[in-house]
Amino acid sequence: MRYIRPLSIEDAVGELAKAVGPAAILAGGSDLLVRMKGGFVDPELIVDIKRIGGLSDVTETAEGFRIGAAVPCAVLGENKALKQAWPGVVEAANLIGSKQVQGRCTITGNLCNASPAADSVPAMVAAGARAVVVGPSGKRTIAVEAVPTGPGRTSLAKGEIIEAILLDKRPPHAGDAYLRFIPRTEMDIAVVSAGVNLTLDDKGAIRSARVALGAAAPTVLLVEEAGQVLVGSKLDEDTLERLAKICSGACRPIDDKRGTIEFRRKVAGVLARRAAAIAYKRAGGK
Amino acid sequence: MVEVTLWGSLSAVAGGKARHEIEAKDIRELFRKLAEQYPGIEPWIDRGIAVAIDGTIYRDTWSKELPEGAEIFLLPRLAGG
Amino acid sequence: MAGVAVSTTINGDAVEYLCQPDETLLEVLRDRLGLTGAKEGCGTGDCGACSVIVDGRLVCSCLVLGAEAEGRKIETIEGMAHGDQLHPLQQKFLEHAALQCGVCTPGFLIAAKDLLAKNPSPTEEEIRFGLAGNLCRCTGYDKIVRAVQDAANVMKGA
Amino acid sequence: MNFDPRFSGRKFASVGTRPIRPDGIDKVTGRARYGADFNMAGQLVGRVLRSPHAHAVIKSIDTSKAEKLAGVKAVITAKDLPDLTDGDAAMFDILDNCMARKKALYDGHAVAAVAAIDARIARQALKLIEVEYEVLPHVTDVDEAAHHHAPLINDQVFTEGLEEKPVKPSNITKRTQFGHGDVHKGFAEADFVVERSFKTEQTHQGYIEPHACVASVNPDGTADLWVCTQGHFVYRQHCAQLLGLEASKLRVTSSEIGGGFGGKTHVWAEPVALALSRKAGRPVKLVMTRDEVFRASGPTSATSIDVRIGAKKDGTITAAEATLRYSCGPYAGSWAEIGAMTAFACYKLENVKTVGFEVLVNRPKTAAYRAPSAPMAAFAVESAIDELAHEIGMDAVDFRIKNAAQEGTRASYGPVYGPIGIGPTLEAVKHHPHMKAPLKANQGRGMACGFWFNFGGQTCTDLNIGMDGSVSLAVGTVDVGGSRASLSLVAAEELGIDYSHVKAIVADTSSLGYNDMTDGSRGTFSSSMATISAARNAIKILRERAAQMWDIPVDDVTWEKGHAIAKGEKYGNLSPLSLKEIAAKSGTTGGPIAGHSELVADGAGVSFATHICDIEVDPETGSTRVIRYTVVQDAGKAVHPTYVEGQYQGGAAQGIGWALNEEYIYGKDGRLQNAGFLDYRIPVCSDLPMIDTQILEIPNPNHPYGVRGVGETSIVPPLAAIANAVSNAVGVRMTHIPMSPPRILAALDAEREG
Repeated sequence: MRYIRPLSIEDAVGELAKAVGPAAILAGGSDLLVRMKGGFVDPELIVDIKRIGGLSDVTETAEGFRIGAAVPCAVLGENKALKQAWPGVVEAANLIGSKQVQGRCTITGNLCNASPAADSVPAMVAAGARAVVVGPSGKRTIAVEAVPTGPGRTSLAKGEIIEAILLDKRPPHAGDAYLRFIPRTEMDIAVVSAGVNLTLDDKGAIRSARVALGAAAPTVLLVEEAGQVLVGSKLDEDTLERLAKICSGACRPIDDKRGTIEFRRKVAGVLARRAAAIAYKRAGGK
Repeated sequence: MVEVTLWGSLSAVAGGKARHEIEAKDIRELFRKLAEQYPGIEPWIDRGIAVAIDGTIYRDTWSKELPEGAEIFLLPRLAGG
Repeated sequence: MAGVAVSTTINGDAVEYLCQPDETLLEVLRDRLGLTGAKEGCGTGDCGACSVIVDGRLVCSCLVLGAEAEGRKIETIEGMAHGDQLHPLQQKFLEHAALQCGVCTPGFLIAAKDLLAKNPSPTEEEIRFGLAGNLCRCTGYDKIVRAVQDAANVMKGA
Repeated sequence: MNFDPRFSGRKFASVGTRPIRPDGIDKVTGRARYGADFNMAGQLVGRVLRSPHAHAVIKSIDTSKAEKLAGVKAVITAKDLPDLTDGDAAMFDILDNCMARKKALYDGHAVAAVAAIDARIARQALKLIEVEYEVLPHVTDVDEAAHHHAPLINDQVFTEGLEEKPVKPSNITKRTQFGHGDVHKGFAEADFVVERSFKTEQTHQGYIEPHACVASVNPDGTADLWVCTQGHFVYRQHCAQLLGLEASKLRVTSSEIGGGFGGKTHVWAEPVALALSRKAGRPVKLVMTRDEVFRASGPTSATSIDVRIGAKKDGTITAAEATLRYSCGPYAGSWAEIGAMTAFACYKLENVKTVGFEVLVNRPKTAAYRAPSAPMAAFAVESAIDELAHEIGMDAVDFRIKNAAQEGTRASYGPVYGPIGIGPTLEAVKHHPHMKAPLKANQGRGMACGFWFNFGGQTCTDLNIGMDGSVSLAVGTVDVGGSRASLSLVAAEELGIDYSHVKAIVADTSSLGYNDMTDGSRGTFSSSMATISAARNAIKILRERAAQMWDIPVDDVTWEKGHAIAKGEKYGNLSPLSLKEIAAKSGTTGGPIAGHSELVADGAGVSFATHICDIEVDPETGSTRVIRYTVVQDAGKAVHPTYVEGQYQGGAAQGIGWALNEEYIYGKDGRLQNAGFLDYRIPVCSDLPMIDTQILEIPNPNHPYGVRGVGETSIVPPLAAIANAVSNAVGVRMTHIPMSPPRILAALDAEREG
C-alpha cells in the first residue's frame, strides 16, 4: 500500500490513471477508512487530495458557488452566503454523521460513495447541482444525479476525480429544504429522505420545482412528476397531498435493517410534503 | 422443625411435593437432609440454591441458623448484571 | 508496505513518527506514541471515544490516517489540563459526577471543549446535539450536560 | 466472624455526602488505564477467526498456511483448549463458547485464533486459515426455535422440569414454574380479564469499551492476565480451570472497566489469549473489535411472553398468569426462570402462576444484562396491568397502589417480603409534580413499576492504616461506576476520619482473597459491609494501641469520631488520641495497623422502582420523542447520592434505548446485520431529556447502614412505562419491543384502517 499527497490535480489524475491495483481517493475518509477497516476495500494506492490547490475552498462566482472536493461539510455550515443561498443543501450536508465526521466528510465524497441513503445527494439533485470531473481525457461537467449508477457504483472512469460541485446563483424568491427520517435524532443513516427546491413568481406561485428522494431506490430519485405538480400552485393542502402521493408512488424501496418498504413509501410522501412547506417558506411564500 | 417450601421446578424433583417438614438447625443441615431424602436434589444444590428465611435471601451462608417456626423458601440461585 | 514519515505537532510538542499508510491516527497515538487517552470504542466513527482536535476541527482519530497528520496541529486529552491546573470542563465533570465508567470521558471532554470554543453559551439543546457524536452508556447524559453547562458558565466568567 | 450486619439507625457524617471520586482525576486526564491501555514487552497481537455461519459442523481446520506466514507466532483451535471441565456443564459451555469444538453455533462463534507480531499480519493470517464447514439449518427466532419442527441445536437436550421425561430432544432446555394459589379459581372470580402476547427483541449491553486483555503465560505455569472485567476473581477461576493452571499462579489484574452491565461477568476471549500466549511463549494482547463485541459477546434474551391478569370491579387482582419463553443462545441458561420469578414481584396476589421456557437459538450465548430478564417480563406485565386499570376505569397508579406488595406479602416467586419500597415509590409517583404537568397533542404519559432481587456474596477487603494516619482500602469488588468513592465514604464514616484521607483501590487476585464479581447490584452493598467490618476490626486494634500508649485496660477505651477515648473519670487527664496520633506510634506499639474482612454479605434487600415518562409520537411517521422522564427508586441508604442518581439515570437511558430502537437484526441467512453502533442504535445525547430522580430510603434491615443495591432496577420499568405512554398518546397498544418507528406506524395504520 502506498499513500501519496499530490499537490496538483494533474498529478493526482496521473497517479490514479497509472495505478495497477485498486486505488482510492482520500478527502474526508469517513467512508473510505470505515470500508478499509471492515475489510471491504484494500487499496494499493491512497491519493490524499487535500493538499491540491483550490480543492479545499468554497468560492462564490458570478454563476454561483464552487465547492472544492475536499471541503469538509462543517465548512459549508460556516459559509453564510452559501447557507443563505442554498440552506437545504447545507442542512443536508450538515446532517452527515456527527460533529466529528462533519469536520472531515465532504459532499463530493458523499456523492462518490454512491449510497442510496446519502444525505447531501437528494438536496444537491433538487438544487440542480453539477459535478466538475477531471480525468486523463480532460474536464467535463455533469449533473450530480449522473454520478451514482447503483449502490456503491459511479459513472466515473479510471483516473477521474470530481474536482468540485457547482451550485447556481439564486434568483429571487427561491428556497430549498431537505428532510430525512432517522429513528434517533442524530448519528443515523437516512431511512428515507426528501429534497425540495422551489422558485416562486412575484405573486408567490411556484414557478419551478425539483423534488428528489433518497433511500427510496438504488440511486437517488429525481421525481419530475412531483416537481410538475407543484408548479403553478401556492402549496395548498390539495397540492401537498398530491405531492405526497406522487412521491410515495415513485419509491422503489427495499426492506432492510433500517426500514420496511411500506414505511419508506409512506414517509417519503410525508417528508416531501414537509420539505416543500419549508422550501416554500424560505422562498418567501406564505 | 422447620417448614420448607420448594419452588415449582425443585418440588418436581422432590416427588411433586412443595412443602416439607424438616428437622434442621441451619442451611447446611437442611440441604443434607433434603438430599438424603431426595437424591435428585443433589445436582440442584451443586448448581446453587438460595434460601429465603423469613423473606431474606441467603445464597452462600450455609451456616445460617433456621429459627424455629421460620418461613423457609428455596429458590434458584440467579445471575445478575 | 512503505512506511510514511510524519512530522506533526501534538499538544504543542513537535513529534515525528513513522507509520504504515493504512494506520489510523488513533493507532499511532495509542500504539506508537503511548497516548492512550483516546479510546477505540468502535473504529468506525460512531462513538466519539477517540475524539481529537486537528487544526481546530473536532474529528474521530479512528477516521484519520496517521499519514495525514503531516504538518497539522493535534490536541488530545493528554494536553487538556495546563500543568497541574485542570481545564474547567475536567473539573466540572468531576464535580458533577459526569462519568461512571469513564471510558467515554476523554472523547466527551475534547468534544465539549470544541463545542464551547465555537459556542461559549450553548443552550441545553445545542449541547445535546453538539455532543451527539459521543456515546455514553452509563450516565444517560444528564450529568454530562449539566457539567458542560456549568463549565460554560465558569469559562464565561473567567 | 462475629460481625453484626443488622441495621442500626445512626446519624452519618460522611455517608450521604457527595465528594469527588478518588479515581476521577485519572479519568478526566486520560491517564486511567482500561483493558486495551496496557502493554507488555514483546507483546503479540491476538486475533480471532469467527464462523460466518449461524449453524455448521466444523469438518476440518487447516492452519498450516497461517503458521508459515512470517510474523505469526501461534495459531490455536479448540485442540489447544482441551476440555478440562470435568463434567461441569456450565463451564463446558463457556469453553465451547470461547472456541467452537464440533460445531459453530452462531454467526461470530470463534473457531481459531492467531498471535502475530502486528495486527496486519494477524489479520492476514486469519485469511490463510482454511475451515471446512458443513452448513446446517439454523433458527434464530425464539418462537420458531421452540417449535417441534425447528432445527435442533443440540440433540442431547431433553427438556428438564417436565413431569415426564421427554422422549425426543428439543431446543427447550428447561421448564420452570413459580406461584401459589389457584389461578383457575382466581380467574373465575374476575370481572375483567386482560390477555395479551408480547415480544421483545434481543439487545446488547452496549458498553463503550470492547473486551480487551493482555495475557502472559510463563513456561513454569505462572501467568498474568490484565483484563477489563466485572470480576477478576471469577475470571481467574474460569481461566485457571479452562487452561489447567493453578489459580494462585494466575494473577489477574482488573483494569479500569469501560462498562459491563452484566456483559463482562464471564470469560470470552481471555482463555484464548492465555492459550495463544502459552503456545507462542510471549505475552498476547487481544482486543475485540466492535463488530466482534456485537456478534460474539453479551446479548440479552429475545423473548415471547403471554400474560393474563384478572381483577374485580373494585380493582382487586384475583389472578395473574404468565408464560415466558426466553432465548439463551446455543447454550442452556436460566433466563426465563428469572423472568418467571420477577414478573409479578411487585404485586400482592392470591393466585399467581408463571411458567418459563429456556429456548436454544443460533445466536450468541445470552449473558446477564442489568437486572437480567426482568425488563421483558415487566414490559409484558406492566402493559397488561395498565390496560386492565383502563378497562376497570381506575387510575393506573391507584390500581397499582391497591394491589402493591407490602411487608408480609408472599412474593409471587415464593418467600414473604420484609420491609419493601414498592408502595412508597408508587405513593411518591402519585404525588410527583410530573404526574400533573400538562401534555400537548400527540403526547402521552405512562408509568410502570419494576423489581430486582439484588445480591450479596463473597467479599474480601483490606484496610491498612499508614503511619501518617491515612487509610488505604483494598477491595476485591470491581468498581464499575463510582464504588471506590462510596466505599471510601463508608471507611471514613466508620473510622471517624475525613474522606480525603482514604484512598480506595481494586486489588488484584494475588493481593486479596476471593471476591465475587460486581453483578446483581452487589458492589456497594456487599463491599460496604466488608469495609464496615474491616474498619471495625481496625478500630479494635486502634483501641488496643491507645490502651498501650496510655497503659490502661483496652476495655476502658472507646472509639468516637476518629479518636480513642479513655472512659471514666479516673482518666480525666487523658486527652483523646486521634487515629493519626495512634498510627504515628504504631511502629512501637505492635507494628502496622490494619483491619481485614472476609465475609459473605447475604441479606441483600430487594429493590423496587416506579418510573414516569412523557412521550410524543409523530402520527405520520411513527417517530417518538422522550419529553420528560422521572425515576423514583428505593436505595435503602444512598451512600453517595450523586452516583446513586447516576445509576438511576443510566438504567433508565438503557431502558429507553431498548424500548425504542435497540435490537439485534438477523437476516434469513442467520447472520447479524447490525453489528455496529451505526445500526445498533443506543440513545445519543440529543435523544434524551434530563432524567429526574427521586431517591427513597427504606432501610434494608440486613445492612448496618440500611444499604440496598441500586444498580439494576432502573432498567426494569422503562420498556413498559414507554409502551404505556405511547398507548396514552396515540391509542395503540404496542406489544413488540423495540417500538421502532416502522412498528409504531404500522400499528397506527392498522388502527386507522379499523
